[in-house]
Amino acid sequence: MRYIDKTVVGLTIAFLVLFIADFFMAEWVRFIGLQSLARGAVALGLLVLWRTGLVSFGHALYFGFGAYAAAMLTLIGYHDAFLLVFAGTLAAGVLAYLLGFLLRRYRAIFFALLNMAFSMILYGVIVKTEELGSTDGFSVLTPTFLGYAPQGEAVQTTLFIFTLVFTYIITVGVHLYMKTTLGGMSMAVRENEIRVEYLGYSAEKVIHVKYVFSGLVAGFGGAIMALAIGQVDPDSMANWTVSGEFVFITILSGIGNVGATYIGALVFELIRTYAFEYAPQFWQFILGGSLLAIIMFLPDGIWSLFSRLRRSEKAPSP
Amino acid sequence: MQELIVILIDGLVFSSYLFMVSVGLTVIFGVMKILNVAHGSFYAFGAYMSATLIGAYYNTDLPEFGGFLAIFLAALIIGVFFGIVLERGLLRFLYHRDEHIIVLATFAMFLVLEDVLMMIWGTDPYYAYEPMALLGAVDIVELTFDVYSLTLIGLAVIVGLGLWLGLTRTKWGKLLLAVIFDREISQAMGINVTVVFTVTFVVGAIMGALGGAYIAPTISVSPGIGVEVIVLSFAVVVIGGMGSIPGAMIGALLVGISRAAAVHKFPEIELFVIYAIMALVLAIRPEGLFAPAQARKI
Amino acid sequence: MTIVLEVRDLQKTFGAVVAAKDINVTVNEHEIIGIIGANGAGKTTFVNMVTGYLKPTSGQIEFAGRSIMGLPPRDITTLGISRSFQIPQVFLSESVFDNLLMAYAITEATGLGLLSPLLNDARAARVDSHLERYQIAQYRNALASTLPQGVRKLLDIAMAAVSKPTILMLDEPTSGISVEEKFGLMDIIMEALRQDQTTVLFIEHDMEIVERYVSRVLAFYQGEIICDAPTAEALVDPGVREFVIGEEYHRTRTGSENAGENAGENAGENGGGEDA
Amino acid sequence: MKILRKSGRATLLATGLAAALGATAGLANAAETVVMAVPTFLTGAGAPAFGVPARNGAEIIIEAINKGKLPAPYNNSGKGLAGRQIQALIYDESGGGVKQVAEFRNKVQKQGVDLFVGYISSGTCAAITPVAEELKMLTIFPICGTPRIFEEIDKNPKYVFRTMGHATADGVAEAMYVKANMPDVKGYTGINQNYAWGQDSWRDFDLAMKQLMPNVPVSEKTQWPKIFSGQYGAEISALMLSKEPLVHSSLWGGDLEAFIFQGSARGLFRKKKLLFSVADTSVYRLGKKAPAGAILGARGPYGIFAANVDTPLNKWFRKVYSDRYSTPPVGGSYQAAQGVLAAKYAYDKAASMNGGKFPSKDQVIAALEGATFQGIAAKVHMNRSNGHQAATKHMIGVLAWDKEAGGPIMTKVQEFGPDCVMPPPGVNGTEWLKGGMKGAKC
Repeated sequence: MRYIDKTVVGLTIAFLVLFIADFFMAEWVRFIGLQSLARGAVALGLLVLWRTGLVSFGHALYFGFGAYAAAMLTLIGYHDAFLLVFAGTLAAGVLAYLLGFLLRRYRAIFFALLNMAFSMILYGVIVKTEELGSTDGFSVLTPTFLGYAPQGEAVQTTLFIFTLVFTYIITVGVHLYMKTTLGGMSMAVRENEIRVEYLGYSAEKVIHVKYVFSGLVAGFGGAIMALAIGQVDPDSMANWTVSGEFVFITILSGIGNVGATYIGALVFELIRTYAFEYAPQFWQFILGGSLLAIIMFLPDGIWSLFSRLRRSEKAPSP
Repeated sequence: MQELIVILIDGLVFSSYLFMVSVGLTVIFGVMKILNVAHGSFYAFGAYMSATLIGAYYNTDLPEFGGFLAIFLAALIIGVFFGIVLERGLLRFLYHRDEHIIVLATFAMFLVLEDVLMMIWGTDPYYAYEPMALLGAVDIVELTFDVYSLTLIGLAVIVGLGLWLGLTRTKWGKLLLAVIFDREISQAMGINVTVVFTVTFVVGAIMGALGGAYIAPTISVSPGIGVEVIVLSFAVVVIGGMGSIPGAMIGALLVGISRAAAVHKFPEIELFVIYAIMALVLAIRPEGLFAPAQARKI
Repeated sequence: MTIVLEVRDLQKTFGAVVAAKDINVTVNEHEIIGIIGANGAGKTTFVNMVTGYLKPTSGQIEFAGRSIMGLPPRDITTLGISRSFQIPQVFLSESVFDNLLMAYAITEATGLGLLSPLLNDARAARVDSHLERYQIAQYRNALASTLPQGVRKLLDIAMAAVSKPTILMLDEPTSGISVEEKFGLMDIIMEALRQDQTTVLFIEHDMEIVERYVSRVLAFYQGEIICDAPTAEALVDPGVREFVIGEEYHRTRTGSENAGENAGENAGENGGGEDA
Repeated sequence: MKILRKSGRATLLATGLAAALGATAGLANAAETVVMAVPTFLTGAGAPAFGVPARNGAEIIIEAINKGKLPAPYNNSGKGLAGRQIQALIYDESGGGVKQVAEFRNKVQKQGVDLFVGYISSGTCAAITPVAEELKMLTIFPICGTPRIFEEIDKNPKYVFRTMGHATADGVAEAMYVKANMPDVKGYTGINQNYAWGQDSWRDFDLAMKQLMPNVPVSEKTQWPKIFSGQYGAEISALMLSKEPLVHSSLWGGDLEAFIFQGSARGLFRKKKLLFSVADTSVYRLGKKAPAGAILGARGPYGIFAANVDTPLNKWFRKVYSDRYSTPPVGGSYQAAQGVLAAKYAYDKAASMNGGKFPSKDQVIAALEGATFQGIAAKVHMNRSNGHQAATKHMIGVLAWDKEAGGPIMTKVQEFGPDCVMPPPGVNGTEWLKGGMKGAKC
């Protein structure tokens, strides 16, 4: 490409800033950042689906599956973060690939709800499995990184860098992928599936590819979350409310930019953290209220704030 | 033989419970294509209101059977109030937006209402067992059943039949079916879709609240009761076919009787029955057993 | 002459309704064929069956010597039969350029090519020359949703023609177009397709258009082909005159205006119902 | 195409993220207070049964500590923890272990918490334990029951304490009670929620029964309703049809109360003997609706079992609690209060060993390790798991209705010593049960 892609530049700057900031951040900030990266990755997967015109209310399925897959490996003695995250990502991807054959036939609200139904089945299976701690879940021990076994604060510092590198690669990858023929077909499928079919390509195949991708990144997010928190349990990882939170983050971020999903996730974490802190008994009220406010008054997500800002900069009022 | 009859009775009671908690969800989905997550809140509010009214009623010296009126009154108050407030005050501004935005909005409403519930009624549970105590118990095949739970079967049949007849035999019902079939053409034909939507949402809300109001005497009305209902009702509706009232009935029967059989025969799998049926239906017929036909695109 | 499409004993029923029966057609290379018939006569059903959107109840369809029965539209398209639509099927919220870019991309990319960038200079050049050929270059950056009906129809047909199909089936290319524009539109289309040596079958209600562009006519009535003959012959066929053209058709141009237009519009509205 | 449009907002993205994450405003901890985080269920189904009573109990003790008004034996210990006022951060435990771990880190790193006294759910405790150790945070679990905490998750705890006996003690005490009071029982079955706590409770009771009464048959059809299902029609039918006369149940809160209403209406409690392991949470609230004649536990000498304990501390606690909340304190209130007392005891003792100066965290930990201190109604012996796990006496009895007092009372109460029902130090609970409970001193 002859031109410089500004999104890639922006992501790279953000990556570098965060990379350096990692060594200076307060622990709780890093921890919130880590969670935002993990949830943001899931939202990124949902964004890809959304651009294809589909919304899933069940991506806790892949988030939880990735988290449990990674966590279960620690039970049999594997602790390398690379292996765990890779396995979690892959497991969720395989599951998405299999379910994709069924789900790619559905659209709109039916697609959204069938996803939710499948996520509830996973939830039921986990609760039923006493070996995996049922509703209690189980702890995930501190990971190692290719033989390096950090202690204390270094655990989170290392994990943050680890996560940052992979989310950067994934995010830039997604952004570039969106510009390929297959990536661009998101638009085509969303706008007119019939035309896509009559141009000689399967809309369902396009959807299936996106679906597998969204499953992969959701699994990645789940595996990262399992390592970051050091715990997996069905209520926080596979419950339908978790899926709702992911859609919340996606809407909050808006469809505009791949990087926005992480900002959306961060805003979500901050709302929740402060609601928890200042209204311990009524934090759901605040969370729900913010969600409603965003839906009503910021329909295009927080990214539209940036756009508005830029527009007003460029075109001073007459 | 005794066990078989007991399974059938237990199954019917639980099916009726399932039907009562899910019918409101399916009515709203069928007409408006909205998955109303706040349905669980309607259920919870219905239960709290019912418990409050029943409690107040039995503090008076009025005839004991009047307590049942309190149940229906509670459902009506909650359903009409929340139905109108939420539909007119919020949802109607979102009809032009994507379906999933509306689902998300109802999810937000659910979060908010959960806490509003606690602001109004606090965290202590409410009891309203008087109506259940009043009806007493009856022996069937040498086993004692409480009459109140059995009346649930009757209520479910009445509600199911009423809705079905209302939809297929009345002018209003036919209008509704027209709207379900094609919103735009109905509008062009002069049907006031706005009113149809409001009425549907109110009816769905009343149904949701009635589920809670009628169940209230048999349970401890306490925080969190609405959450479970969302999952249950959603599963029933998915199994039966989203938006189909006969589907909800069949789905409820299927789950209810299978669950009762599991409890009596293989209790360790009870938890999994509903998920297993859902998985099976999804694998074989993902649109649900009674899915309404979907229109094609060209 | 090479036979490109052979349809034998094609039949389609929807429950008790017979939408098509005993359809036998042989199409030769480079033919331009007009499909006429009243609304509900089975024209679009025929196109839908050939292009794979509807599965025939029985019969046989062969394209270039191989059976294409039961293949989905995308495979039939890839083999070489494209179609356009009564209601243009375009990507409404995208620009004309992006519509065609996507059409080229999907047509050209296979395998790993799907992961190459959507936009490259060579492809953009091809899109632009295609725009020129269909004379819609002035709308290059307009959103498809804002286009006048005629331009949108052109875009729809241009997208269908991107793959340089062996056969292109046009479903009422002039419906919803004003009389003044019709001939201009058809001139553009037919000229472009002639360059590609495309075999064309198109559904048309306006007999003047049929007369001017078509060498052979298939007349449908109640799901059957009642006449398959060269144009001049077909238009005077008593069956065709009675069941297809009716009293509305006169050889004078003034008389045909309203009739043709109305027929086209009706077909546009009802076509969806017929197919569903 | 929209998605191809260059977005120059990328730089904004970078700065936005950096600004948001770079804001490192950790709250400085005011020097003269001790910040005590008290996580407990404030919302959801756990709130009425455990969460809110626990919060109430903890609050009463915290207030009294800050004012220096605790009765004996804490009456001469001055105000606060080793002289410093407690600043309590009470917050919600809902949402699952993962969310609670996140919140734990937030409280430690962002709000500068000095110690935690809280957590009710076993799931949360299990999730918190490794993190508390990692962050070196003094954490006292006053309530949660799973033995896994010091048996599997952290066998060598340094910062985590639990100030009540774990669930194994419940199962053992219940089985012993059955053996002593129902020697001729013809069999037993159970109804427990199908989640971790229900599964653990049944397993321990069943294992203890198999050891103590090996000839008594257990039902093959124990009931496992889904948690929060609220509808027990079929389960009640199945229990009534079963031949076993004794039914073990660890139901709690709304589920328990629904089960009692539905069971009472059908005469279940006249037909079967019920053994409820945590039903004390509901007895006061249910009043006359509570099934008289049922065997009850409160997971130790708490709640209704402490109704007649005649010590100044207990009498004061019951009075203040009842006056303020118009209901007597239940198990959760006692247990949470006991957890706060542990902190009081440890800080004060550490200060006295430190020459009266405010102690360091390590000194507080050393003071609590292996200590014996006075809980509200019973002595607490921190003598398991390197002095981090408490053992207390345990009590089981039969519920009755006291016509004169117009309230529920416990009858036929049997006490079990701490070393009778808790596995000896260093022994895994399940193995201890399977091995015949060797070393139990009853």
